[in-house]
Amino acid sequence: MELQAIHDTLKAAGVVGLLGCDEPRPANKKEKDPGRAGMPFLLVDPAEIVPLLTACRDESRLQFDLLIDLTASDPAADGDDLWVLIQLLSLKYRHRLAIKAHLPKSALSIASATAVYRAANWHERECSEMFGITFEGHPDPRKILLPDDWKGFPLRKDYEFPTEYHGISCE
Amino acid sequence: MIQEQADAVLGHPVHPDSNVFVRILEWLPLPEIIPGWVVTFGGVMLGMSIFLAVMSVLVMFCVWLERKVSGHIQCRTGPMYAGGWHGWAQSLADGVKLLLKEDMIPKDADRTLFWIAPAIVLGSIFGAMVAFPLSYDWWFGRMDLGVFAILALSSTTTIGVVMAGWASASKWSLYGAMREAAQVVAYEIPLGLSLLAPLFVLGTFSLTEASAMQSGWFGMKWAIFTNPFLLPAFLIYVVAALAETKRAPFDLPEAESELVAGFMTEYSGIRWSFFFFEEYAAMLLMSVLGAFFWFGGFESPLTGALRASGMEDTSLVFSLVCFGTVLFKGFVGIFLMMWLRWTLPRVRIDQVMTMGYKYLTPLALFCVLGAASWEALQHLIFS
Amino acid sequence: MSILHQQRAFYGLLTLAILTSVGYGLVSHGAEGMAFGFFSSFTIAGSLMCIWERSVVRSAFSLMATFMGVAGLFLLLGSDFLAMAQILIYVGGILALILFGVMLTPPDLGERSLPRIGGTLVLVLGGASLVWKHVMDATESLAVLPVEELTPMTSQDQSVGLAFLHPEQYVVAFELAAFLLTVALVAAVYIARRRTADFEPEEAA
Amino acid sequence: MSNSTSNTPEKDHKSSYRAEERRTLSSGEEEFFFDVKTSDMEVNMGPQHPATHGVMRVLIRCDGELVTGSQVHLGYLHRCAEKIGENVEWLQYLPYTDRYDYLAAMNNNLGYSMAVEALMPGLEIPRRAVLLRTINVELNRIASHLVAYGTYGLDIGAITPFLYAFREREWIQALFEKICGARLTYSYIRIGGVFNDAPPGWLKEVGHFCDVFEEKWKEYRDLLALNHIFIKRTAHVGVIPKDMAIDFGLTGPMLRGSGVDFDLRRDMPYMAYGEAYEAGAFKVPVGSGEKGELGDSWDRFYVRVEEMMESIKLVRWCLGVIEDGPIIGEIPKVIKVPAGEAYVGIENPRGELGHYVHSDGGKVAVRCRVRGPSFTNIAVVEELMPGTLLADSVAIIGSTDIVIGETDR
Repeated sequence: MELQAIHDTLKAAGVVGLLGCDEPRPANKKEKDPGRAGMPFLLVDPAEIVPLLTACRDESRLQFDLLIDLTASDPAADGDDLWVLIQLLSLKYRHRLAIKAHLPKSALSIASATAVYRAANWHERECSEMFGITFEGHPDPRKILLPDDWKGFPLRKDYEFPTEYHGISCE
Repeated sequence: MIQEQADAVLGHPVHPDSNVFVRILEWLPLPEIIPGWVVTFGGVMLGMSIFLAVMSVLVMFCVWLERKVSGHIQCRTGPMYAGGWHGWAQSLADGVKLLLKEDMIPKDADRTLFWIAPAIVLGSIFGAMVAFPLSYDWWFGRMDLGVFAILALSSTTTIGVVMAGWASASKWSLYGAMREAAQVVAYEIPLGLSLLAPLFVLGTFSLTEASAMQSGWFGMKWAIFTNPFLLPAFLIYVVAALAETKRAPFDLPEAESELVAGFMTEYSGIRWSFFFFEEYAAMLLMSVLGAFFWFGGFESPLTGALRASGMEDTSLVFSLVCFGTVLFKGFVGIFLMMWLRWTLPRVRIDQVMTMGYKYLTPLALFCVLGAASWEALQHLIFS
Repeated sequence: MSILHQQRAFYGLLTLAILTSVGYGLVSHGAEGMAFGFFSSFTIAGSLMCIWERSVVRSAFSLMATFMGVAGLFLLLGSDFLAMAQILIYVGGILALILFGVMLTPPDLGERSLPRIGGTLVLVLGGASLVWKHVMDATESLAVLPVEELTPMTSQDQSVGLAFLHPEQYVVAFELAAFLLTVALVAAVYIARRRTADFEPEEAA
Repeated sequence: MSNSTSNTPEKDHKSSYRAEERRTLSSGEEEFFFDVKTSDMEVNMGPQHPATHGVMRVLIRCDGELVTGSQVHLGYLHRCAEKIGENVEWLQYLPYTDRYDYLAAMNNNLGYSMAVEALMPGLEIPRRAVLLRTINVELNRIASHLVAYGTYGLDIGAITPFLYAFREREWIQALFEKICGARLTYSYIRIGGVFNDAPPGWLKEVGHFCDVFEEKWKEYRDLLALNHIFIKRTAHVGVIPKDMAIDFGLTGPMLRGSGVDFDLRRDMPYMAYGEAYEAGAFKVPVGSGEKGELGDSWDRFYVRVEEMMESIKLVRWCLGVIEDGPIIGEIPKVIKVPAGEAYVGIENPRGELGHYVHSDGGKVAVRCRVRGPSFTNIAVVEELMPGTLLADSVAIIGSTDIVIGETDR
């Protein structure tokens, strides 16, 4: 199923929090738009992420059984934008869904998806330590790849590389 | 009774009243002034060193053989360079390397026990090997109760292994030690019971007598051919012996993928090699024991032919042939054990326990009963 | 006096006692005396260590010295069968089981505060004098009947077996013991068996 | 130890462990049992341990041999691949992709190249390049599964199959060396195609390899996968039911071992796979619970063993249709990727390898996310371990076939 159709199906099922589709578009020289290549994303409201994922999983015409990936992206150091990205996959209908939710850097908090997909557990732990996002209701909010005492969030664009770690210089 | 019977079969007493030490001392031109106890003490020491040397060479050969066998099974060549011909000196070179390596003791280890454990392991297994006769004429320690002594002394290695595992202050070592204790205690029963079957047939604990009882049919009157219950008993013996010697598929105490190296995780250098010495010595022990009680011991068509040509049992050539025969049979057993090791995966601890207690022990009892009944039946029919 | 020093003093005294008895045996009765001194003092030293050691596991290990020493004494008396039975049953079986049970208990060092310096000295000195007295007694008895003149017990397996099966010797006791052990074994299995009916299988939950 | 000698039938030993746990936990009813309760022991398996296949640490809580709990600790091999992706040029990042799943570097190259190509709408990949990519990726899948086969044998205690498997892997590496000069980290598949054409006679040798391997494969299957002890050790161990596998987001052989018939190569085809599947070149092996129950370690293992054979058939098919032609599309020396974002997932030997790339039209990526299959697959281990024996926990970790370079990236 294409993204627009998925969007419509969700809308028909009465799911709230849908903010539209982010489709690729060709470059338009008149409006000085460089265009956007790649794949379409579904834009959603981060506050409604859990009911939305539940609907994606349970809706009989969608059946996204697998949460493939959950991560975030920080496009610019000076901006206030941070995007949470979720990839879903349906085993039955063999389609994918890419979800984007915008979070402002000033309030990095989103509900945990672990209750819907247990696969989200480790992905959220990684996302949390790398971007500083708090996942509300996560059962095990420890760091996963980084040491427990690591300072800062390495995958953020405004991350400053440490000059020393436990007295060991890394310059 | 059996002794007389065996003597009658061979035409001479099976226990000539002299051992290798005494022979050597008689042969040496010693002045009369030396007091008797010095001679005895010196004889024992000399004999012990000869014994240790012979057994160490045999064990080193086993190590080399293991590497060659595993190499060829795995489409490799194994050691090829040390010493020239097919890497014959590889074990020697390894030994030198291990001697020169640093001997580390973990900080939290119980130093005394850590130090004693390999000695107990090695001492008990070599103690058990003393019970082996080299031929009808040569032996190191006179044992009427050969099998009994071997079983008793080789069971002491467990204590050494448990000691090593506990003293290392490592949890993996402790696991290895516990597994060893559980496994050996479980398999001593089927091992002893499966040995009982040929003991009933041959009627003796002594290895020399057992061999003498099988000298007939031109050296082919092996126990295994005389009683149908001895074949299953032998199969049980093979399994139990593998478990006793901690060889794959029963190498749980040192299961390298689970417990790193089990009870010898923290050992290094020559002390570590002592455990390997024990393993190969135990393999030799078990194989030769099997050869004595199922496959004729010293007897083979070759000894049959020599005897037919009128050669004395006490002559040097005959003794050498006996020694060679029993070693050959032992090494066939060792090769079998190696073959199994490089083919089979490892079993799990509960499967080991289940097999030992639930299947092998009753089966071994059945074999003992069957073998004894068969003998009694034969006795009733033919006499 | 720290624990380490106590330990050193104890083992030093023990080694001295062993060496003394071995040396005395050697001087008075030659090789046999030496062997006797060695085995007997080893037996006593093992039992002393068993009392002295603060760690339960080390105590258990020291029992091995005792058992082996006793086995050696049997060997010295020309009784191979008893010696081997001693090793097989006590060292290979009972000691292994004791270790198995003891090893998983936590090391409680404070609990075993029995051996203090005074008690220790008494024990060690008493032990040493005991060793001494044993050596004296035994060597005297050996002197009465030297080992060479003992009738060698050939084929003990048969004599032991016959004794067990002979109607006028131990056959009743032997059979009774065997019966008792079988009953005990069956009862143990009955008590320890797992009652699968007591809890439902997982699928039902 | 009393736990080990259970008199329940061996085939449901796992459920009997579970039942026992519940029995000790529910203190309400007084049960009649004589199990001696010993103190629990916490054991560190790893970071340096033969069973963890790299520098991973598993903290195991044990009651004797019985595992009562476990916790996986990662990060010992974390090399910041995603951060590096934001700092090097598009093509410069390609060698870093070799390093995450170092046993299947070709597949990683392909995943990254395809993700970047998804951002370049006009780019067309020549057919010869597509087929060369497919051949190499499938050969690398065989090589990777051979390692999985060998090391799993090693975990279970069989050492010899490991050396046999590595002998065949060596041959594949020699083939790769001939085509790209590297034996482990290839960087062979580039954005837009492949960088080097097959040398003369190479395709023929690949065909020869297929012939030989087909014979050997039968031997290997009989030697390890159908060995009685091996089946006893792995069947009924670490059972992942279908819904659990889906819930944990497992992919690849882990998912198929649980009986879910899903393979990206067939169901969301890329490269030459759609065409090959229609031509009947390969099937998708799925676990069936043949020796134990559905989703146990043996099933997962056997799916990998069967996949090797399917890969051979795929390579054969590609060899049949490959013809001469260009090997790389029209791409400039310094690649400029149009603005946009894309997520592309491909079927790696261990599951779905996903790349999310975000470009703002510049020389470097804004975000380069790698979704490694091992990272997700290992998460299920914590769940499987309680109630098994220590030796089983090794079998379970081995059956997930993880590569630590990929979990930590």
